[in-house]
Amino acid sequence: MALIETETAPERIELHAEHHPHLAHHFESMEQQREAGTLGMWWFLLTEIMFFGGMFLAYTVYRHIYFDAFAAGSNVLSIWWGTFNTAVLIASSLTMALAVFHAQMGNSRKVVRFLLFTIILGTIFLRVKYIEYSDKFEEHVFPAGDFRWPIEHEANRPNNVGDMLLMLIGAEPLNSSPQGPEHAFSVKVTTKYAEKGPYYGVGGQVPEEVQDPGFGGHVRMYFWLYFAMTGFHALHMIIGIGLLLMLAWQARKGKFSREYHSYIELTGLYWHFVDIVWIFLFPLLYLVDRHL
Amino acid sequence: MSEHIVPKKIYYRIFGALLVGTALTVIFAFINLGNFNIVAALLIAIAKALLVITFFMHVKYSSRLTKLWVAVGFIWLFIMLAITMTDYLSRAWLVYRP
Amino acid sequence: MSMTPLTATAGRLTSEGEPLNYLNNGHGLKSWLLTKDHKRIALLYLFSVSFFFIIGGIFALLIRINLLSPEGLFNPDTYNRIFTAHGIIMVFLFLVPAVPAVLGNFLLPIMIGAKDLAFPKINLLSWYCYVVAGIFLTVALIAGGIDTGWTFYTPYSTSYSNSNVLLAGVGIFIAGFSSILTGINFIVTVHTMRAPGMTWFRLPLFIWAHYATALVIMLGTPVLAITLSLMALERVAHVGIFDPAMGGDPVLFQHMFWFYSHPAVYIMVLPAMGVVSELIANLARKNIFGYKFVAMSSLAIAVFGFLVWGHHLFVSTQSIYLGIIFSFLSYAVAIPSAIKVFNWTATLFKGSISYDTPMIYGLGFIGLFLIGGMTGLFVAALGIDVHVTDTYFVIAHFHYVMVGGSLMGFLGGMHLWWGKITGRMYPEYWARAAMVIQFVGFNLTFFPQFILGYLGMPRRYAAYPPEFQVLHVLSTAGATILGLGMLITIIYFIWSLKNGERAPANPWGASGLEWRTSSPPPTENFLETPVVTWEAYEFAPIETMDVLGYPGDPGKPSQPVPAEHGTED
Amino acid sequence: MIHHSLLAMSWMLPEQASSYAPEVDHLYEFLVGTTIFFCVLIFAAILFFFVKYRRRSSDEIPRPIAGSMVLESAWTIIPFIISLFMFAWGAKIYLQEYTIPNDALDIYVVGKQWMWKFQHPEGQREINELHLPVGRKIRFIMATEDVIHSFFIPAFRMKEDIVPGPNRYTTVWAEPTMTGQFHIFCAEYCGTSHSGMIGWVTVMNDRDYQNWLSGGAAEGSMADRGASLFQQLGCITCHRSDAQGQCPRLEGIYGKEQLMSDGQKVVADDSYIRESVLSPLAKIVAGYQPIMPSFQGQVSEEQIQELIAYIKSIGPPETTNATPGTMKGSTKISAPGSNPAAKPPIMTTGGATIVAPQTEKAQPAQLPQQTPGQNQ
Ligand code: HEA
Ligand code: HEA
Ligand code: HEC
Ligand code: CUA
Ligand SMILES: [Cu+2]
Repeated sequence: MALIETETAPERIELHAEHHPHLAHHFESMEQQREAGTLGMWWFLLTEIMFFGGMFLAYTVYRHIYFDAFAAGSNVLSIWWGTFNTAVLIASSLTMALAVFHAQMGNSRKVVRFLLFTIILGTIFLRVKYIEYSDKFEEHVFPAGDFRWPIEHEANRPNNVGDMLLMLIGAEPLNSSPQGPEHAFSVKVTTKYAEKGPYYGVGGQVPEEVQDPGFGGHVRMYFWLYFAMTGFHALHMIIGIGLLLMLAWQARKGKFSREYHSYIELTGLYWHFVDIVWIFLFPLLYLVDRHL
Repeated sequence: MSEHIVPKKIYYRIFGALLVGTALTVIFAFINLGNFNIVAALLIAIAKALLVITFFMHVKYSSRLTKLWVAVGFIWLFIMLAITMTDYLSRAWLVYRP
Repeated sequence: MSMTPLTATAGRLTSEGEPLNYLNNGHGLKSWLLTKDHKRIALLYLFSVSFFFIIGGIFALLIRINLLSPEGLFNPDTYNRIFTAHGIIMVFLFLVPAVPAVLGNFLLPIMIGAKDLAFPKINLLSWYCYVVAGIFLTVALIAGGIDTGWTFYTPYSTSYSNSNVLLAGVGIFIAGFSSILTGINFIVTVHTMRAPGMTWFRLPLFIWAHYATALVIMLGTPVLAITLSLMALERVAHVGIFDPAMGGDPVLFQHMFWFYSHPAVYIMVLPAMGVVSELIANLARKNIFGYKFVAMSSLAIAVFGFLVWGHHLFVSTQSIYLGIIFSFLSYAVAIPSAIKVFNWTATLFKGSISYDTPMIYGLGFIGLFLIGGMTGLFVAALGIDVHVTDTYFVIAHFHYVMVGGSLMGFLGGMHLWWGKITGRMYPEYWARAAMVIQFVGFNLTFFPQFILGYLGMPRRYAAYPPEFQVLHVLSTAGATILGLGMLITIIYFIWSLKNGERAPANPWGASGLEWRTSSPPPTENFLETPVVTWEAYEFAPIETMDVLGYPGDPGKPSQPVPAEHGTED
Repeated sequence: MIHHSLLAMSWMLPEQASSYAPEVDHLYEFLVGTTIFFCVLIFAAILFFFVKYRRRSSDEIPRPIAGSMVLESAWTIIPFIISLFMFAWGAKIYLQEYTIPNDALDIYVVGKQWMWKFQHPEGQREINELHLPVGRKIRFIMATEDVIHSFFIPAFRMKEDIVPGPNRYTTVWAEPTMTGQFHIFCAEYCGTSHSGMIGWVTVMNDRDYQNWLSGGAAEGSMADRGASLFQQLGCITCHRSDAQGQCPRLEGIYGKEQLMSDGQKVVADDSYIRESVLSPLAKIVAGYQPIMPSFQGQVSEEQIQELIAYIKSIGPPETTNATPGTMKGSTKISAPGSNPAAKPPIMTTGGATIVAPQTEKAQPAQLPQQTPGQNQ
């Protein structure tokens, strides 16, 4: 309540000697316009929290019920890629923050540069996601269609930074193969979880008459949540990159200045938010019961 | 209300802290802490998120109102999770526990 | 008071010599479809929600016709599609947007002395989202209909019903986007764009109510969006997230659905409550008794409204302990509503009560909402809900709050501000007659349903045992009368656009900024920035109020101003 | 129970045909009364003000009244107290409705699009018709074959959703107190013929009921049918009483706590057995390999119920003395008339079987052993 009372009504009558060209007609001042934008963006992010929240809820419930299946599914993901991508996204948050910093300083050229860095890092993130997704398709753990459990064939997983870089550019990794340490997956998972039984619908959809999907069906639920959550996250990344490209273009043309750069700030908020979502997704999806 | 400019130095420090946090997350995941694995993972994630919110997103320098709204967002999420989980925890038919 | 000229257009005349206002400032379809003026967008919304209301109403009449006979006049599949269409259209395409997107959109900036909402383009986008949502749902209806009920319970919706569910899911998702966009606009506008002197506790209660509504919209709607997305994806991929055959839990769907849909009932009623505060205050010329309590009770409803969703799940196999908690919280959330009702009643004390139509609607709202709300207490009582849930008792409960409450509030507001919006007054005699017809018809429709429900008549029944017929026939008779009342209202509103009396700036002697600009208002609402020096609902003789629209005799039809008054930008 | 009230005597209440129906109606009447009170209060005030303070001249402006803290507190606190009362009363009835008594007669219910199927332990099967004895507590153990249905008998004021899933039976109970015929409805929307999913429950006095029972059931009691299914489906090949440790013996497990391989303890109730048959992997008994196949799709809901009835019936006499400290008391409830009084009270909603904390002492069942499943 105090919060509300101390806030006074916005000043509005003061005459503005010069109207900033970017001041919309219905605002009285740049200050007011900026504030409105920031508040609007924060509220938008609140709705985003609740949007992802629905999936976090489903995740929490099913992880609680089917913990073993979630642990088994989680162990199929590559911890190397997960960690790498987390670092990439954090770095992109840093470059985004620096872009905003330079925008505040009115340093247009650096703004463009840091926006580009951010875009590049974001693209790397998506590239990794693409690799991971293809691997999951190859391993037949995409939850719709030809889902199989336990997996019969393992895709290549990196187990060092060099391999990751090679794989990023599409080359064959040197020493990561199903025999590498990450292969421990098959051994660990099959010993710990194999006894849980197979997926009754091996080789396709669960047949109509066999309704019990068994343990593998619950793993499938894990992968469903994995794809839904990371998929929606990736969609947000794509939108973010689109926005950044637009901003970089505008910044290059000199649209922004010390006084007027709120779009950069707002997009920054958005970008950081997407980063935060990943900060939670990473341990929740990649790190369930890793200590086998 | 003019905008507050955060020195670059702080950004780099936060970046460092976030990387350390990521490393810790991974390390803790490989240590068997029983039920505390998830607690540790979440605590670290919350700490990292707070760093991002506070510094990268400038909430530290924003109005109390902004702080309130950020809190509201997470509190609402918590309400949804907590109340729904109450159902699952007090319904006896679901007993697949880890 | 400073004389900041606001627009290039304000105060000018059209080529026909009419004062330039938001209606005649720009002609042609394009000037409407691409408008960023909140008032024009409100009219776009008015047109589209009315359209869907009539469609939804026709479906309602079809429901009632079917139930004339115990065997049901239509086949069950048809009937199931009818009530689903009725529920979905009325909730998502009519009542959720009705008051906020029409009256809120039109009035919120004017009432706080702003030129527009904070994000005009987003406002327009919101309307387009609404239209797209409407198209999706219409296509779903035409393509064979949806038969899940508006609640889409799984696994029926995901594994048994037809795949129009997918279209409907997407449609509602987009409709949700539309209300989120409106919500953002409201919150930001109220925070950042109040006129000088317009402090928080000078805000009209209409604004408080809309602010609270916006909070609910923002925090609830995204959950519905993701729930329906997951449902639609489940429908396509059958992975089992809500399908028990695959290890999913249908009750989780219910939790997620009601996490939005209970708060949504407050999205539907809070704005109408805001309207009622205005109706009562302005037509009794009294400040609202206990202003701060009424304002804060809106926030309380918004916040506590999020804690009670499980009262729709009392027999759904959720944990009984949680059921008990939810019941308790449901009673807690009833208290702020009670506070409002008592305060409105007390406001009438020693007022100067006018018998004009809006006031009658206001009183109708209080009476019907009271009954609806009190029967909410019945269904919140666990032992009773076990018996009456999913019966006509619940149907009657929510029609009393949604039709008797929200719809009456909406219509009351439409009458109060009709002159402001269109520049013409509605015909008072017909309006009163229609209101009385609606009131009688309404009670005849829905009161028998309480009895039906307690006797055990389940809802969503295409056919029923013959002993319920008498009450069903009564109800159908009532619906016919109610429909007639609605039809009269629709007709005279349209009639008045051409033939109504011209509306003065302040036909009611009301207080509030919207009465200090001309009817209809100029494009940027005021000719100069208003400075608020009075409290909320501080009534003053009409001559003493400045009109910041077109200068001229207050209380008289707006006068044109000399062209030099407006300055170029 | 005789019930005096205006509403009950009028046509506004359905028959009160169960033990808790009158109490539900009492609360209902209390709420009707409260509603009338507030409606009269507020309508009277409004009408009075409306007439007394009508506008007399078009320019009058009444004196503003700010408000009153006293009034505000009064109309916050008084409704709150009243509603606390409603809440407590409602919750009390709710607990009563969902606390399953332990001396109940089991009726198995299967909902399916769009019919109700019932089985009596004695073996009678019915569709959309149900015969019950008056004055006996009845426990309905319910499952669905497809979507959610809701078992609703208005005259009993009883309703509960039946949610699909291998791991839940929904349980609800009522004690009919009046003979006659009453409606059964499906109260949760379930598709095209939702409104056709209705039937009748016929409550009869004990003698008529016994007569009725002895009339049908050519194939023997549920447990008998379960026994032959146990053979047919090959359960017997593993679960033999002389099994060499490969498979757990099922004698006497019903109602007892079982230790799972992950250390968890589960009571072997109906839901558990059903799940063991449909998703055997969900819970693995400690010390055994998960080799039991799922019978999903091979057994109908009714057959599962018969298997359960059979497993219930095979408690060997030696196990009547349960080890103190584990499951107390008798391990079986079987045919009507047996009184496993020492069974812990079970409260359930939605198949949530919650074993209430035990206060009573371990008490070996000294009941005369009946051959379960036999008709009396
Ligand atoms: C505008 C919409 C609206 C509003 C405002 C409300 C208001 C309330 N509703 Fe309602 N409700 C619906 C719309 C609404 N509802 C709909 C659509 C459904 C069914 C959906 C479906 O299944 O399809 C539903 C269903 C529903 C149920 C589930 C029933 C069931 O399915 O079994 C419950 C249960 O608790 C409930 C409770 C309440 C309560 C306690 C209030 C309270 O907020 C009411 C508070 C108001 C008052 C109490 C009146 C003022 C009182 C006084 C002045 C007097 C003194 C007060 C006291 C003594 C406390 N509602
Ligand atoms: C805002 C919400 C809203 C509104 C306004 C209404 C309005 C009405 N509703 Fe509805 N109703 C719901 C929301 C609403 N309803 C919901 C959510 C459900 C649950 C659905 C489900 O179970 O899934 C429901 C269910 C429902 C049922 C139960 C169906 C069942 O369970 O089997 C019934 C039955 O009587 C009913 C009746 C009515 C009636 C008679 C009106 C009347 O008030 C309607 C009055 C209006 C008119 C009659 C139209 C007037 C206009 C004209 C006549 C003009 C014609 C003009 C031209 C052609 C130019 N409604
Ligand atoms: C291939 C052998 C096999 C067959 C056939 C089989 N079971 Fe089992 N059953 C087992 C094993 C092994 C276990 C213990 C491991 C487990 O819980 O899955 C078990 C466990 C059970 C349990 C839980 C026992 C406890 O102690 O809690 C029940 C109940 C059960 N089975 C019932 C049945 C029924 C009914 C059938 C026939 C429809 C059947 N079983 C057929 C092997 C079998
Ligand atoms: Cu079965 Cu409705
Ligand atoms: Cu509700």
